[in-house]
Amino acid sequence: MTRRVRLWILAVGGAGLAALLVAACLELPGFGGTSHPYGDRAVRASLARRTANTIASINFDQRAFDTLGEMSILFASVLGTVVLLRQTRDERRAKPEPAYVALPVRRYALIVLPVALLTGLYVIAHGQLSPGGGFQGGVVAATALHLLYLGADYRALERIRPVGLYEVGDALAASAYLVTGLAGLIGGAAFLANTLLPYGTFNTLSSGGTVPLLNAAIGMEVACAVVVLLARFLDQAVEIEQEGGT
Amino acid sequence: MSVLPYLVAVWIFLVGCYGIATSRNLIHAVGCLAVCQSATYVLLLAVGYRDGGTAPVFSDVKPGSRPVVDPVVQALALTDVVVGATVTALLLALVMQVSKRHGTVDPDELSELRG
Amino acid sequence: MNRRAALSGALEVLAWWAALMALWLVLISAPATLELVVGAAAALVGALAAGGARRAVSGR
Amino acid sequence: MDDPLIVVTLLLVAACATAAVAVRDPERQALVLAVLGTTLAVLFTVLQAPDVALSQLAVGSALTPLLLLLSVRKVRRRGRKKDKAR
Amino acid sequence: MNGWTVAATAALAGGVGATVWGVATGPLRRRVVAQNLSTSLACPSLLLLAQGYDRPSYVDPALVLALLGPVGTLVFARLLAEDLEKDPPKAPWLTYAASGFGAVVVLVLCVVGGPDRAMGKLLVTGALLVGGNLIASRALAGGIAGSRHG
Repeated sequence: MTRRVRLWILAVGGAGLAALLVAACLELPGFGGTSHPYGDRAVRASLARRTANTIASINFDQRAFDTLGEMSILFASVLGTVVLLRQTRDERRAKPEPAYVALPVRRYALIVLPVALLTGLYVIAHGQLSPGGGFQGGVVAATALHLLYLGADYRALERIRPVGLYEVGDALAASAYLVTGLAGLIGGAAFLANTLLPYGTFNTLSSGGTVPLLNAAIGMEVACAVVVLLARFLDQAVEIEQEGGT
Repeated sequence: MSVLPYLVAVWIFLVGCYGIATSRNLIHAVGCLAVCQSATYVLLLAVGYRDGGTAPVFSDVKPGSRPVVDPVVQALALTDVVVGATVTALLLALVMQVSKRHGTVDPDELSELRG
Repeated sequence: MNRRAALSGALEVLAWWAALMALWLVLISAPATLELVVGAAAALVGALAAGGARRAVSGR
Repeated sequence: MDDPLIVVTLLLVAACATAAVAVRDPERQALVLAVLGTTLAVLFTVLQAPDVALSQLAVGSALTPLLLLLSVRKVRRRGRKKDKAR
Repeated sequence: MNGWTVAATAALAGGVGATVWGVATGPLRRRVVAQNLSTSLACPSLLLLAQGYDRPSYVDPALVLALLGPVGTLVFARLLAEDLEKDPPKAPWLTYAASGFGAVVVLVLCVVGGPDRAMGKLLVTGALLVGGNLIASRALAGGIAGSRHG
């Protein structure tokens, strides 16, 4: 099974797949068409529950169970990464040396870190009003924390970021999402049903019933998950070395 | 040319598959997989587009005053972008393990190693 | 000595909190009471992170 | 399809995706993937999906490149040791 | 297709298109500068689109791009420091041109928008964009010395 034979099989298979896909594209309804049955119903349902951002209403209200699935995939992949990248017996942890970083770059990192953290929290908090939500805001907040590694060095980041706390935060947020769902069940309606809280006035922070709560839970979960993920990658790339000392 | 977005999505998908199949470095293959995933986002959002429509986010526009695009496909693409990133991280962790155990990340070299 | 250091640390966090609160007011569209409460909490988190970051970098 | 903006952004994304695959070195590919993330975010904004654009920006601009480069650094340091040992 | 979207199309086709070509070919130092430029050209385009589509809420993605774009370039400056040390990028005029373009776009939009709350967000985005762009190019040009463990 030489490389040349494999390339031939790839070429033939690829050409066949391309032909079928292009034929399918020609049958699709035209780009920019006006028939969007699900979209119109989703917008109507979101406005009925006074959630300004329809996409947040879909994610955390109409299809909250699907988002539960997405969150568990995210949790499982972070769990897998933590297990895979643990420090094995034949490895030792070397202390990271302080790196030279120019003063303006360091000052920029120290200034932008809180601004990015605040923007991340703003994106999470206004998830059900303006564009944004738990997923995006969580990643922005987590990336903000790692400005310390970019602006200074890994030792400074380790001093400010206790990984255990973020692992607990990750688990807590995931269970908060579940508890909010169970609360719907206990409240007499269905699991993750948005019938518990009043829908509030349109276009305000307290509108949309349980959407803001689920949004905040997902935001915290994604932020903690990304911090734990990057902590393991940074450990492997910067600190952990083979016994032979690479 | 109302079929261009679909053709671009198909092109990106095929280019990504070609990249994965002929890659000589597993980290490069994971990057090509990320390209394949972005093809699905382009297709999803192209399906949901409406001419002259705007985003169904009514924080700064009155509901019903302007035609809106389909929000359902946006909700699908949104969560998938973030989950795709963490799955990419899991794949990179696997590549690190392969590199640790077999000392190489070239898929051809890997297939010849036994045990 | 550490009382004065603690005082300057607290002053710095307060300064960061005020700056981040101003930024929050710029970001939001309408200053309702709930928005201000959430903004104050978020600004506090940001200010504590800023203080911690500066100490982590300087305390080599 | 009267909108040249959509055509320009689509071709930009297609070119950037092709470049991301054509570049074989992982470090240089991380650079092209970062630019691909930015062009995708612009395409999503043109297709009226600001939420997805925000999500792609948050993930594609800093997180994915950092993950790719850290794994390249880990794999390359192991490789250097292997060459020395040989 | 009002004036704003035409300007955005031109900025995207000319500017971001050139950066895509720049990041895919050539020496490493030019690719890194091209990546930095792609952020500092895409953010004003997003702002122009926000104005062209008459949707003030589209400024949020532009704000996050102005915030995280330079952070991405810092990631490259930090982790490619060893390779960049050999021939550091020395094309400051390109970066200044891009920051100038960004500043001009933000000022024009502020003038058009009038002194309301949205102008504050525009000014914050502009400040973050220009500041981040200059600091990132400073970091690329040798601001972060490569060290094995750092």
